[in-house]
Amino acid sequence: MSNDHVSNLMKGHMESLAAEGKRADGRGINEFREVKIETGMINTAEGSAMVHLGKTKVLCGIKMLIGTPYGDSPKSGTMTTTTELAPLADQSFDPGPPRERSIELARVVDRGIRESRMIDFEALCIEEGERVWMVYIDLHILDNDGNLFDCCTLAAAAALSNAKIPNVQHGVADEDVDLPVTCWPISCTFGKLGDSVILDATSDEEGVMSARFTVAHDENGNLRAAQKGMNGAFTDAEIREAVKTARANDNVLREALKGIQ
Amino acid sequence: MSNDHVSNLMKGHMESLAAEGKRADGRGINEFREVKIETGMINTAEGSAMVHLGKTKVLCGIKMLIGTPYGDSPKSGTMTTTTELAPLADQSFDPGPPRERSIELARVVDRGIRESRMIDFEALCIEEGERVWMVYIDLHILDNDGNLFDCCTLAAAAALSNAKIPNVQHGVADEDVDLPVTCWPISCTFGKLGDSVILDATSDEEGVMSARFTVAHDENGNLRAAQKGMNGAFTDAEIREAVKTARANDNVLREALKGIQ
Amino acid sequence: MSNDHVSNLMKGHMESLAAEGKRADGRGINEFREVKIETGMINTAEGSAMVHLGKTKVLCGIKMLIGTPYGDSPKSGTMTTTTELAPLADQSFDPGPPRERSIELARVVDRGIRESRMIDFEALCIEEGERVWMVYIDLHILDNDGNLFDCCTLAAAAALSNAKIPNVQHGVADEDVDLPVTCWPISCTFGKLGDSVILDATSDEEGVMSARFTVAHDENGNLRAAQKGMNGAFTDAEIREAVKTARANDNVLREALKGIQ
Amino acid sequence: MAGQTDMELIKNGVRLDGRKPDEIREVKIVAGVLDNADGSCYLEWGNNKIYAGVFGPMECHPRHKQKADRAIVQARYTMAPFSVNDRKRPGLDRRSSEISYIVSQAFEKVVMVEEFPKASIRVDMQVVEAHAGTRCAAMTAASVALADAGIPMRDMIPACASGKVNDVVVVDLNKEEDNYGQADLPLAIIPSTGEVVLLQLDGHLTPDEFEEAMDLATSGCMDLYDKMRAALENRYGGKK
Amino acid sequence: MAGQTDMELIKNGVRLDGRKPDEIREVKIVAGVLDNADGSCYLEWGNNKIYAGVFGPMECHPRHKQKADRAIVQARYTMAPFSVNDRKRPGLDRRSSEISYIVSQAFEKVVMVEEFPKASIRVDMQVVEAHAGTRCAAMTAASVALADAGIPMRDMIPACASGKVNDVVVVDLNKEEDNYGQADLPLAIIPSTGEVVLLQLDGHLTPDEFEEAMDLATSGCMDLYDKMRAALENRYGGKK
Amino acid sequence: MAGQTDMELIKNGVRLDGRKPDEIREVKIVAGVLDNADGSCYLEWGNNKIYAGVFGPMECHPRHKQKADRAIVQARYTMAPFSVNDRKRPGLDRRSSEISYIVSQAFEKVVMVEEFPKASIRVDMQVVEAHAGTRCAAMTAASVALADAGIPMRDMIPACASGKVNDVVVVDLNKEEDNYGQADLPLAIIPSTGEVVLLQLDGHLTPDEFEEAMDLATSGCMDLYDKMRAALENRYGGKK
Repeated sequence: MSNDHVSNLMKGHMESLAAEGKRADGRGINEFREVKIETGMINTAEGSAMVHLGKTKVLCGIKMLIGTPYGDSPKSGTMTTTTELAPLADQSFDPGPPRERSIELARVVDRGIRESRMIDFEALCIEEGERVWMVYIDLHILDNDGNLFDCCTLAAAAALSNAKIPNVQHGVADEDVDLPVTCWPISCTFGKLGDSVILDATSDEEGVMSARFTVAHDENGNLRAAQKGMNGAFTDAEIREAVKTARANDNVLREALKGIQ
Repeated sequence: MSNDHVSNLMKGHMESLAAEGKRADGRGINEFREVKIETGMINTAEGSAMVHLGKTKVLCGIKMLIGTPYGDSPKSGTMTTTTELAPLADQSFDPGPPRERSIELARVVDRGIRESRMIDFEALCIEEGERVWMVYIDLHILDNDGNLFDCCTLAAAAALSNAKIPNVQHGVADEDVDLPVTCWPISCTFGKLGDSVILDATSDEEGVMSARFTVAHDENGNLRAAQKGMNGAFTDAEIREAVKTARANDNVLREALKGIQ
Repeated sequence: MSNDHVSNLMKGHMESLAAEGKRADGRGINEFREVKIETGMINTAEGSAMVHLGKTKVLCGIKMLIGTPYGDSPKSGTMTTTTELAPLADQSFDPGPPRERSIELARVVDRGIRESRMIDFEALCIEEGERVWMVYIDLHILDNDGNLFDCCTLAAAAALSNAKIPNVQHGVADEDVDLPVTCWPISCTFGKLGDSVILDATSDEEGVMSARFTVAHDENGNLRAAQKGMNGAFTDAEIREAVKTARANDNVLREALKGIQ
Repeated sequence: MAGQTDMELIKNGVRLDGRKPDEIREVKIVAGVLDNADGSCYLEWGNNKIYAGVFGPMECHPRHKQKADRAIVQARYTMAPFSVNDRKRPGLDRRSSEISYIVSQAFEKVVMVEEFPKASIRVDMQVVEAHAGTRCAAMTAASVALADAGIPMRDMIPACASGKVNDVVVVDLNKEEDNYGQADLPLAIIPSTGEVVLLQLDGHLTPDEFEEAMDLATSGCMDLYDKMRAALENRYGGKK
Repeated sequence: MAGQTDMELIKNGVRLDGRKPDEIREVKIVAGVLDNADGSCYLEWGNNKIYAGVFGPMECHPRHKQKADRAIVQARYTMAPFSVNDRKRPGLDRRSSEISYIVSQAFEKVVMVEEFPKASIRVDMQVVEAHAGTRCAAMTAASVALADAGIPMRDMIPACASGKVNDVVVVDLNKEEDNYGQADLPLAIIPSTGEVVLLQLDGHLTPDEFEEAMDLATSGCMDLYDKMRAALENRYGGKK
Repeated sequence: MAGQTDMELIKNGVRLDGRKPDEIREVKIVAGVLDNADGSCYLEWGNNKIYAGVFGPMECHPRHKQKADRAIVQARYTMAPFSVNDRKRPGLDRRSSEISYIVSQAFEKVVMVEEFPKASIRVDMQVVEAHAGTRCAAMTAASVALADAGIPMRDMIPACASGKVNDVVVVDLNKEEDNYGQADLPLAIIPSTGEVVLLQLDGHLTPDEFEEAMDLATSGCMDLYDKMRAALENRYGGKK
């Protein structure tokens, strides 16, 4: 995630700041930007949410269709996650088929939802082996000011918690019911900036940091997913410390998520 | 549709001519080139036609297969239109997947046929919700000397009027019958050349004109489709005038089409 | 198959050698390199073989799945051949979708197996018109030192002769049985080097030769497939002579193939 | 366009959603809603919801599309998978490709492309909820985003459709009218000159109906034009 | 190639379409049928119908395919969707890609590519109706189109297949013979030198049958060669 | 990760394949198995079978990916169609793309990329038989291939996963444990500095289990590191 507009001078400056526990925008190194969640703005979607994390904005829409289950899990619904790095969100986003960067983002968000078992997939079975609900989580990045990983995970969680199963439209039951959600994974993403580790990097910070580490916890403080990215490294101690910091700081996002329910 | 072989000098010359109501090939500004239609030359097709419009040549083949109807129109047959800008037709046609230019052409021809309801889609239903005829209109451009829009629409109309439903081959009925055609849309395409508007532009004229306007009428003089293209503009008056001109001049193509029936 | 590392000097040298019936690696012009075949190394495949032809190494895996037959051959199993020119095999192999060179290779190997009727396709029918075995022959080039055509054909033949139909896994029968093989096609590929014709070219030789000719015979000495490639030519006499040479020399590969059965 | 229908879409001169034939749906335009884009706009038109963002003038990629004597406009219209009732597959389909292409060309008429040789002006239109008329809504939003980006333009381009429903010519079809109506005519004009930069027609119109449809769509464009200017004044606190 | 069949395809030395084993189907060749192409040809061979067009020598795209010391031939063989009974999907499939590739290489042997460094010669072959033997028919049409374009060549390349049907070696298989026959051997030669530039074989041939098949296909090529020259003379009114 | 399961995957502290929780599967590493590649490695890890090959430093294609001040690593992880029970379609799927991407980045940390401005180092990993843990196995093989190619590196990168099965933290999951286990944590480290260059986690771990999983995976990496060095010594007959 190189950013040609951020010079080497900027890099030195930001690293010095971080070494003192400070940041260009005045935040502490483990402080999230302001978060705002709105839900239900898209009427054509089964669920929707817009998340602002500082200037980063992500719109998530949930669609549910009926399909056949996979042969090896006849009782489970399915789930698909896509991310659209819309060209209007960042000058560096090219139109065209998804690239490595977009694929990594979609897969990390997908695994964070899927492997945490946030969705009760067995409750999405309509008829074993024949008909199940297929959940589509489509994430539209509208403004990129960094930390798409946490903003997308949060938008997906908020949209899922806002979603109704469209039983009536598809003639499955007489009433639409809430999509069954079993836990609330929240991801926290850290950046390695010089020898410091910062939470919730902006685009400018991402342009000068060397490594990224994302960890998601559920509401009980257990780990549900993690991913290290970029071509730098973290020490073993930094990783273990970041995991603890995440547990201590994800309540900011967690409260925002609870606020919508 | 830029044409590097046509210099700015040519542009000025052609604009001056058009301002006087003249053209490089001696035609009047609202005059079609000679049109010639042949049908039935492709034995593997359900219907076929070759149209010559001046030096522009388009071959159209109709294929009909049996398929399932769309869920929202269980009693209707379907239709698909493709255009192949064959590399042998024009030095500027690249091999490869269809580009914007080819997509616009195919979609305008498709809508001209589809939205005019030229084909009686309900007569293409074999078994409601189960089996319908799928009509494929495949247009092969063999020589491009301009005005592919009108030449393709005419070739499609001629090939459709020549087509037999292959009932026997597919075991649907004992006899092949004519594809049911309900109206005869004819498109007329205009070019903005300087401050003039000309009908049926050649490739050289297309290379220097700034805007394109296509309008299709049926045999009762009603409008069935229209499309404005290219990065110039028409005045409101020019558009309204062109529509009247089209009604007054499409009889040339209409007669050629009647000649084959 | 150009090879920039082989200079024009090399070309002259190799052509002179060949004119004297000699080759850079000491072989005669109609002599195969050492061939080695191993089978059964891939447990996830229904059949597998690794063939070394000199330094060229090809790994072939056979997979068998159940599918529906084609409409025009309801009693026949199907077969698909792919070649993966793995980037680790040759600096000139690009990652990405298959190119012309890879397509020609896959199609020649495919036709050599398919048209020789090596596989008894009718024995792969489980239920007429409903369920047949689909055989996938996937060839992985691991090291390219020339003559991929013969090495791939041999690897495919070896892997097929090693394959068991996975009846048990798919609940078709109580026992896995050998894939039915009816004949043993062996291909011999010749290169035109100056005015000489050589058998089993190395990469260096391919880099300077002008034309390629592949011919496959069965164990009864009848022709089963042929392909001339590259932008040079053979005389009519050279072609007819090469066919005879192939019959006289394919026993080297044929013995290696018998050795594994 | 279903052509003839038994569905009563207009009763006593009033449409199903309460509008008169010459009335457009409610429109809300907000300029400058995105931070990264050089210019942006959020537009609601009936239930349609669209974001438009502009970057440029910038270096043109791929380079073979560069023009030596002018900039090109690279407009891109896409619909979010969740913007329609049946989920739409992500990516450009043929319809989106055609719309992107003709919208790019329409904007090349008003953007002062000759001032930026070899450059590209990128216009991205994201339809996040769709209920008929999205190409007009997207173009309108894109015009405001271009103005918000300070890209020199001869004028903005309002776009509005007219059509025919139950044999009545109406402006700005809603979803039911689009599905069961007889004609749809999207139009985009340059208000200062009255020139037509985009016009499409699907369906069936008599010559007189066509004249009336042109009048209604033009009038709809002028209504929009006022709202577009108001949105910019609202953002910049004065006449622009 | 179905291999063994019960179908009687030859009776008393006469084939289903009335031909003798060494007789090719009727061939009609017209040079110069297209206006834009630098050279062109329309060819009917039995019921096969093919257009070929040539442009060049011209700048080579994509540039990484350029050769510093010679031109390349970019031949492209495609079948129209309506050229076969079951509609063919538009675009290049693997079969068309392979044919395009080997035909390109065959022509590089006869076109004087060394006269046009870095250039490309584009040869487009459009099969609009197909009944077995289209690759030979397309190559033959392409040769005439190249000559019509005035591209310097050492010679033209006639192409003709032979094969085996009911254990009899025959020339120029028709559709039934192709479907139910035992072998198919398309061959293209340079008549002035007798060199082989294209040869493929599918099926089953004894060594003797192969010799006979080579003889018959070569003889078919020479028949065609006369017709190709006649077509050019017909267009240019004299020996060429 | 199936999460909770009734399947007994560990009995009396012994896993289904006889291993203890902190024991990795058998590993066999052979360096220099391919002739064309500048460096190569064949690795068996349990029943996983992987070839890795390295070319470079070489000119970087496509050129827009070049970096002015350093080389880039272009790693590519693919699975052969026959490497799994259900045939895998050839080509890169999304999972392979992600793995290729994060592995490329991990290697850029240890390869001395600053010595080769604008260059590319190509690392190709071919999984020919897969039984859980292939990304770690492929990375490990790639490290040995890079060393075999003589590419300057700060260190090699061993990679090993840990996970959770029947509520027990174990190292190096086998296929059943991967299918029915509760967590999977692949880890790659730089042994000389202890730095983490790759870490992923799917599943459910308590904070204490995470600490234990990190310990076990790190210890597994160090086991592998010995085997990697032994493989290179075996090839080069001495310390390297």
